[in-house]
Amino acid sequence: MEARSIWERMMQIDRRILYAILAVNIIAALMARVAIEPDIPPPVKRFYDTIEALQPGDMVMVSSTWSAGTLAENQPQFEAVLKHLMRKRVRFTIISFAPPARDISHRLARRLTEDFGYVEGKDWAHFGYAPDIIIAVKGMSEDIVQAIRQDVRRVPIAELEVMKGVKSLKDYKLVVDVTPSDTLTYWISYRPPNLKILYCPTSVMAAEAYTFLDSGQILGMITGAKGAYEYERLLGIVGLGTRFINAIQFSHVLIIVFILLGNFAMFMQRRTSAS
Amino acid sequence: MLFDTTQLVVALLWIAGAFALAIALIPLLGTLPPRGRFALISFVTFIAGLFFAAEFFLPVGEDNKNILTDPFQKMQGSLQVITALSLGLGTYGLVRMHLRNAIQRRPQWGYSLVLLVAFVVMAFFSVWNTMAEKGLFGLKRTPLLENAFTLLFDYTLIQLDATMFSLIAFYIFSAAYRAFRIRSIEASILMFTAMLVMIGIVPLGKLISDSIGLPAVQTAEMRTNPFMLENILYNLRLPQIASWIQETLNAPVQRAIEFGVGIGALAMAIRLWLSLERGIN
Amino acid sequence: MSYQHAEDNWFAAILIGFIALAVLVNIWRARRGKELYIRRIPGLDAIDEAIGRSTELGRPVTMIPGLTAFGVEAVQALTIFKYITKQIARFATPMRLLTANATVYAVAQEAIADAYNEAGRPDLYDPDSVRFLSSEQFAFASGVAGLMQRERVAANFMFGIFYAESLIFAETGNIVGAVQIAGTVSFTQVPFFVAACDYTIIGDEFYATSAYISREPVLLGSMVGQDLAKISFASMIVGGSLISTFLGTDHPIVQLLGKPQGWQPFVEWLSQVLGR
Amino acid sequence: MDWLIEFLPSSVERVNVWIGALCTFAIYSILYRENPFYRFFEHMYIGLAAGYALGPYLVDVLYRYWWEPIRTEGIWWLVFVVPFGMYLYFIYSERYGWISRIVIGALIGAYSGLAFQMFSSRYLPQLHSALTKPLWFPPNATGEIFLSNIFNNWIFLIILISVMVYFTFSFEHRGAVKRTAILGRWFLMIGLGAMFGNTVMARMALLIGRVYYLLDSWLMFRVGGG
Repeated sequence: MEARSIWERMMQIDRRILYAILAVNIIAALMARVAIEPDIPPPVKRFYDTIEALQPGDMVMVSSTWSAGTLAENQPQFEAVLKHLMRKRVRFTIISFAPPARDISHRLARRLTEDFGYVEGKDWAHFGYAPDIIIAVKGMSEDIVQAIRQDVRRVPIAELEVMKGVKSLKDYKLVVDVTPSDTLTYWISYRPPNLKILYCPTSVMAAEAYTFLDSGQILGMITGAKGAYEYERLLGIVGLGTRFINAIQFSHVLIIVFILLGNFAMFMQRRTSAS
Repeated sequence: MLFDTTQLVVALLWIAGAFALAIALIPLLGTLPPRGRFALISFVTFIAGLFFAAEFFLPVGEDNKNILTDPFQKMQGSLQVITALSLGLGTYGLVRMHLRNAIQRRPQWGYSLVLLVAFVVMAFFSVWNTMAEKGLFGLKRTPLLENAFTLLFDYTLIQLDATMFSLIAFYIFSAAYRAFRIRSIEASILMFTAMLVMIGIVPLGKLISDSIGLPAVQTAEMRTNPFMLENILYNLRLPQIASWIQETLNAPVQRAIEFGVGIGALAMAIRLWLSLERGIN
Repeated sequence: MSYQHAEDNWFAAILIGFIALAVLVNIWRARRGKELYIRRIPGLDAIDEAIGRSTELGRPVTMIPGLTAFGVEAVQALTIFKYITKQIARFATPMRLLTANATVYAVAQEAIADAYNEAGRPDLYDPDSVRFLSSEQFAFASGVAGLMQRERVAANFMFGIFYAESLIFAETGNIVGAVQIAGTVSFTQVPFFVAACDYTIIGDEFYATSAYISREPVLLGSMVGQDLAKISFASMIVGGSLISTFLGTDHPIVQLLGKPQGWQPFVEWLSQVLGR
Repeated sequence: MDWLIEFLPSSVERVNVWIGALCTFAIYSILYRENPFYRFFEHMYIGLAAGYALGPYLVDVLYRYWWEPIRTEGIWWLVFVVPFGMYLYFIYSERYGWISRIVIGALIGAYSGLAFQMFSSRYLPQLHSALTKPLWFPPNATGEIFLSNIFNNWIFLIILISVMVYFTFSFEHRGAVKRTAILGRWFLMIGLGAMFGNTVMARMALLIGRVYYLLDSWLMFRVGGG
């Protein structure tokens, strides 16, 4: 009788206790100061190598559509990618397909570029918010001045120094898609044929993207904040990914333990009630 | 300047005329019998689809364009305008419902009032902000706008948004303990794979594999001779297993799903385009 | 690696034309009264079993179309709910259908009333059994969870389009010990349904279930047409792999099958072969 | 003591951060139970989100794709888009409700028409990739191909075909086909398991981001790692 009540009580545990356990686990792991070296998965390595192969002055488009909701996943990716691009002295332009994403990415890029001596308009530019991704990608594939007209500060695109010798997306080497939503489909569908795509999705969308990695429709992928951590290790920097990784991995351990615990408790409860 | 003003007046006249036409057509449309209505809707649906389909299928010239490629941008723009209007429709429905709640003092009408106040204040600053960006009507960014927008957007809306999204983590955790059951073969395969992936993709997986002494790197010799003991041990490392699951086992599954979804979406597009779908039109 | 126009590889146009034809011809056949075959999927047995168990217990059954807006999926989810209602009407088991969309709510009321009529038990229809709880995701979820707990439901059917709120339904169902069957085309939620439900109807199976029950010609014809497309995809994959293996991965036939700019090499190769 | 002075909401920026923290706690209070505090912030959230959308979606879109082309490029036919688009708003009318379906029909039609390029660009390269996986060392091998690649190609083909077989419905599954389909469902579970693992990671990361905000911006603790 005694044993039975233990399993039963375990099953009926108040959900608020579970929530508290998770919160405490995350706070503790965030405060912990241990660092475990990652194993670099092939998609991250290919991502790194693709950017590493760029020449100074090459053009890269960063498509940044994330905002607050997925900040924890996309901001570490965005920062790591921008730092890598600037380290390679590559020119880049940013475009957003959601209004809040424009504000966040512009502010963040301004802050990051200062440290690398990048000047807005000369070394990089922000194209602002384009309400429709099909129009934007198809239009930019023909003529960027026509399709975008002004950058986010209302400077005409034609007057930007960074756009010298660049007419359309065909003159770009790469597009990096940092996104929490289905923007990849449109880049895949409407880009100029030879523009390569690198992908920074939230982890939710990562498993589905392996088919595109296999087919070569995307060349490399950074999976969420965890991928950003691996990327930061490749770059030898400390960023948000590094700060988050312990909390991520210990929450995984916690979940696995509790799945097993829940199943075990149910199993025991069934067995004792049967006997 | 004078020229610009005349042009503005002409544009406004055109728009007024278009509105007049749209309103004048309503009583006329009202006389249509149900059969005619369906025919009209199907016709419009078909023509709208035909344009985009033809742009894709028609042969192109040297410059990789056909006669529809240039109007495509404007058509897609119009589509976007209509989509924006339909989003406005959702907002209209929401405001209508809560306005009614508040006016009729239905239960919990106080919350409806909160919603309406938040809506009006935010809409005011958001529209002002967007117009100031474009320099429309001579509107400018003032400190009031900057401060109010920062407070409402950065420190309220964005925080609420991020928090709402993060709630799911708690629900997943509680479901993990109380709902995710290894009750069948398929659930076992799923949960087992999930656990391997969850541990294999984080640095802990590498740590565990290293600490039980599995080889950390794959040499060229191991690559050419897959049946070497070292190579087998190397492939048993958690990160390698997780990678292999995702790249070799998961990729074809996702591709099969993609093909199914893609073919299904194409079939659905054809049904909708030709107004064959039941219960929708 | 992308298609700007069909001319990039006319094979795209041919393939789309074939799929369109397969779908349209089969819809036409079905409408002409031809009995098209759709196999009975195992998910239906699972549904029947769950109905059986709930009637034994005599407790209510819940049906949840999730946040599905009114559209193709909502119509098909309602078809399945109607089927379930007809079955449980024979044993007078009470049911609750909970929606988060006003249009779906209105259509569902009609559908459920119909179901009771068709089962010959119009007296059992209670308008209050179809409810609109809230259009807000988590408010709806907590409303559903509350009801499931209060009424200790015996079976829970979730069909439609789902987002993160599905976790809350599935968890509550487990706590009250309900048999749970889910069916959805939202692949991101499928893993959680498989882990938390007794059976999950996945992706296209959802459409097939509804086509099997309703015998709706458009749906049936389309399913059969899509099958033809899938079979042609599979045979191209097997055939293409063999050609790749024996004749090389850049053989003109392989290039024709899907590679942008693959049309030209194929035409040249073909005229060479035919010319010889 | 210094920390406390910095922590308190004494400047505009600190007040903002405190409001952010308040919003976070208000939403999390639902985890304890449904309460008026949560409901207040929930309704505020919906109101703010709807209000915010008006600026970018209506002004940006209408200005950029409607007003600007009419004014600067003189594309007059565009003037008809908004008046006829407004037919959508008949949806609440008993008598003229059907008129809104004309506009909805145009939207549905357009998206159907766009599906063809999407289908070609998204799925055909995947089809091509699926059939360029040689099942033995091919005659034109460029670059190194190892036995493990061939092995993985076989696995890829088997899984792809069996999952596709599982999703066929127009013929009876029996015998070998049935066994293939069952195998297909099991393989499907592996893919779903990978999705499961990654989704859990994403959800946890979002929560971690929130906790990080509370610790870093609000409480001003320096968070570790590395």
